[in-house]
Formats: sequence, structure tokens, C-alpha cells
Amino acid sequence: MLDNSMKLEFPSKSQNESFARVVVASFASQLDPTIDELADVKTAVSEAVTNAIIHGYEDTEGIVYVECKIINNKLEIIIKDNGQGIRDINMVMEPLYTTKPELERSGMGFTVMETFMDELEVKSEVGKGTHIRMVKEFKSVSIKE
Amino acid sequence: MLDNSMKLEFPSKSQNESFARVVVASFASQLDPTIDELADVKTAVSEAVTNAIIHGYEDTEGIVYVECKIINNKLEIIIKDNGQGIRDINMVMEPLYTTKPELERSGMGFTVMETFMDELEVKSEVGKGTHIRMVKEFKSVSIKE
Amino acid sequence: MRLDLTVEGKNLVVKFNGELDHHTAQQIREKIDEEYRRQKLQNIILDLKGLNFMDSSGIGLIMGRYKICLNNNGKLALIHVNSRLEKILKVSGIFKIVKKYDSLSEACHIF
Amino acid sequence: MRLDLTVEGKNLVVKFNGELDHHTAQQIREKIDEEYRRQKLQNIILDLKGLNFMDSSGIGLIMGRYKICLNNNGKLALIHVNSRLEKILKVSGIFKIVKKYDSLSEACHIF
Ligand SMILES: Nc1ncnc2c1ncn2[C@@H]1O[C@H](COP(=O)(O)OP(=O)(O)O)[C@@H](O)[C@H]1O
Ligand SMILES: Nc1ncnc2c1ncn2[C@@H]1O[C@H](COP(=O)(O)OP(=O)(O)O)[C@@H](O)[C@H]1O
Repeated sequence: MLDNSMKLEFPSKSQNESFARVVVASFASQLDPTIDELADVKTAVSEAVTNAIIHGYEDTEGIVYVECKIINNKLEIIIKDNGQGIRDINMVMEPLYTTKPELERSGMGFTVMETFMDELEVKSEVGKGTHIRMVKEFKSVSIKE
Repeated sequence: MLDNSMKLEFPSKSQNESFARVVVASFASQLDPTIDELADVKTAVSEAVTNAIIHGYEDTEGIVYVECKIINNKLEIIIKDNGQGIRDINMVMEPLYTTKPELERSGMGFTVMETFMDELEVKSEVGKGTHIRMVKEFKSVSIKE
Repeated sequence: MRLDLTVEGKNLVVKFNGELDHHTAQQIREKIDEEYRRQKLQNIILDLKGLNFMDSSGIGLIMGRYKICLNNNGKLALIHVNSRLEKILKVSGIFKIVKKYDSLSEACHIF
Repeated sequence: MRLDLTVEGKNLVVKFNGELDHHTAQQIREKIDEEYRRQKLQNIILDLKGLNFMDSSGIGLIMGRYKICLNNNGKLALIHVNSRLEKILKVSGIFKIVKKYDSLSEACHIF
């Protein structure tokens, strides 16, 4: 059963990284998450949105799309860009792999998403964009009024 | 100059009234608002989103659309529904006019939006939906990093 | 929204904690009215100290309780109305019929 | 994000206050490096007590400062690493090369 959902979009400006975290955290708060669960979600969202901005769109400006769905005690988050896409998904998902060492990127973004969320799915097409789907299951669910 | 923008959509469930307030307040926080300015914006958003849910869509479920634009020190907020629309806009904007007294509506929603925001524009078409545009000017602007 | 209901003589004292909007108003209304009737009370005092947010749904809620008290020869009073709440309540002209007080003892005094 | 930079002998102590992400990291990095060079310091101590949020941008920032210290025969230490920060730092394996301490005096002791 789909309990609630939302869609958000904003331009790929780095000040929107914190905005996206607040929005998803606020939406997730319906699931009465623990502080730790909420922090996990915020961190994963921050990784995916940052990637859309700095890797997907690089120096150009585009739109970042965030969608959330609550289905029972699960939160599904989709983060999309219409940016340059990823050639080899297996390679970029390796820990420490980064194409932007000059920005002091650690190459740990995907590893963090994988570790902090229960599911991670990456789809991408070169020249078209990237689609990240993540799911978090909330353990102590008791829908807040 | 357009500094930033965002679009949000969610189903017309009453628990999303507080979600919409948090999202717009978080977006507006870039303009370094005073506590009072932020509270004005939250209240006006709450009025317009509640109206879309209880008057626009009544007992059916539809999508509520919220758009924000920051242009210099002004925040423009658009709140739309594809609900039943308003027949006589001048009449419904009168203080104390309400079609839902049984829900203990006070008929003060539009008056609050007008008082708390610097501009208010209402467009509506019966059977098509309602489009509210509000603008708030922030006095002590100093864009936050 | 957390609601604390206490009885002081013939008065129902309602303490709000949280945000009052259309979503929370419905439930709150039912709880207040049920307690008022069950305990056969006369007056209602709304303590707004812990109210972090209120939109025009709050005006409707206050007006509704005002009417219930009136029909029962009772009165409604507001206490701890901060400047934000004052702003929205002033718009509605509600202070023409509902009075606000600085403290519970002051409010009880007038009944 | 507010940054407090203080000098203790040959050590630069950096206190974070706020959220560390890609947006805030760039500025922070520049401020730290400038102070480190200008004051001709050797070691850097990052005090993470006031850090409310950190994503993998923080890992990059710590690794970057680690390298700068290393090139200058210095060391990098972390203090006040809470369980949230510990969780993300563990993922990165950074504790193999950067040590964490409970207090500033403990960290200074090892240099
Ligand atoms: N949205 C995206 N669009 C294009 N490339 C991406 C995107 N997200 C990630 N990548 C690629 O995957 C690499 C690894 O990503 P990640 O693990 O998050 O580390 P980091 O962001 O630190 O580089 C990036 O360096 C980039 O080359
Ligand atoms: N989005 C909307 N769609 C349809 N009708 C609306 C909408 N917003 C407001 N209205 C109409 O305008 C009236 C006055 O609205 P308002 O001043 O907000 O007071 P209230 O919500 O308390 O009724 C409502 O009772 C309703 O009939």
C-alpha cells in the first residue's frame, strides 16, 4: 500500500544539497525514524544529490529530481539527473574510485549509499543521465499523527 | 536575476500541510529571514495548501503543486491544485466567508495570506483548479553561504 | 501535537504543545469537547504557551469552543498569547469577543 | 558552517560548527590551508564536536589535510568523533592512517 509520496526538483546549485537533505528528512519523519535512521537517509541523499550536481551536470546547470514514496515501513528515494551519465557503473561503484580527485572527492559516495541504505540501484546512460534508487526500511514503525 | 528555485508536489493528504511548511521555510532560509518573516511565510503556505486539500480536492485525492522562486530579496510562492475551482473569487476572498463551516473553517484563510504576504494573486477556473501566487519581500537580506 | 487537559473547578484548562493546523485541529477539537461534556464543565481556558505554529484553523477552533461555552453559560479565555499568535488572532477580530490573560490565575479570577 | 581556527604551539586546531558537505567543504579547505601555511604550522587537529552532519565530502577533506601534514613531516588527529561520524569514517577505512582521541590534550600529547 502506497501511504504517501512527494516529488521535488531544483537547479544543480550546491546550496541545494542541504535543502534536499532537509526535505527528505522532513518527509521521512512520518515514519517516526530513529535519529540514526534519519541520519543514514540524510547522508545517502547528500551523496546522490552532490553526485548529480558535480558529476552529472559538472559545470553546466541542470535540474535535479528527487522522488520519495512511503510504502508501509519503507522509504523509497529516487534521485535523477539528465546529465552526462556513467559509462561503467561497476567501476564507479568501487570504493575510492573518483574522477574528481582535484575536488578532493574521496570516491566513497556510492559505498556510503550502499552501507547506509537497505537497497541501492543505479541506472545510467551516457549523454542521457543517471537514476539512483535507494530504499530504507524503518524498524520501529509507528506512523506519527 | 533568478537566484534559485524549486518545485514540489505531493498528494492532497492533510499530513502534508506541515511537510509543505517545512519545505518552503527551509528553502526561504537562504534569504536569511527574520523569525517573523519566516513565520509569515509558513502561515500563508499552510493556508493555501490546506485550501487546495479541503476545498480544491474536497473528498477526492489529487496532487498539490508548490513552486518557489528567489529573485533578489523576494520569494515568490505558487500553490496550485487541479481541483474544483472557485466560481466567484471576490466573494471567497471576503473575510469570514467560508463554504465549510461544518469543518469549523473560519473563512480567514485568504485574509491571512493577504496580511502576511506582500502580494497575493488568485486565479481559478471552475472544474479546472486554482492557482495562488504570493510574494514576500525580505527586508534584511544578506544571502547565507 | 500533544494536548494536556486538566480540570480546575468548573474550568477546563487545555495546554497545547506543537503545531495547530487543519490536520491537527480535528482531533484536538474532539478531545476538548469530549472532556468538557463528560466532566460537565462550564468554562474553557486555552493555554497557548507551547503552541509553535497556528494558522487560521486555530481561529476556527477558538471560535468553535467560544460558541460551546456560550451555549452553556460559560466563558472562553486565552492565556500566554505570544506576539506571533497575537498577529494572526488580531487579523480575525477575535479579541472583540474572547479575552486574553497573562496567567492562569488571572484568567480564573474573571469567571 | 562556522569554523574556529586556533594555534597551539606547532598545531593548528580546527573547530567545526555546522554541516560539512560538498557545498561547505571547499571554503573550509581553503581557510584551513591558508592558516596552516601562513603560520608555518606542522600538525592539524580537527575537533569534530560541533559537526552536526558530514557526508563523504568530509572524508575527502580529512584525507586532503592528512596529505598536507604528511608532506610537511606533520600529523593529523581527530578529536570528539561521535558515533555518527565514526560510522561514516569507518566505511572509508580512514582510521588506518588517521588517529582519533578523546580530548585536545590527549591529541597534543602524541605529537
Ligand atoms: N550522477 C552522476 N553522473 C555522472 N557520473 C557520476 C554520477 N554519480 C557518480 N558518478 C561517477 O562515479 C564516481 C564515483 O562516485 P562516488 O562513489 O559518489 O565518489 P565521488 O563523488 O567521491 O567521486 C564519480 O567520481 C563519477 O565519475
Ligand atoms: N483551492 C481552492 N479551491 C476551491 N475553493 C477554494 C480554494 N481555496 C479557497 N476556496 C474557497 O474560498 C473560501 C474561503 O477560503 P479561506 O478564506 O481560505 O477560508 P476557509 O478555508 O476558512 O474556508 C473557501 O471556503 C472555499 O469555498
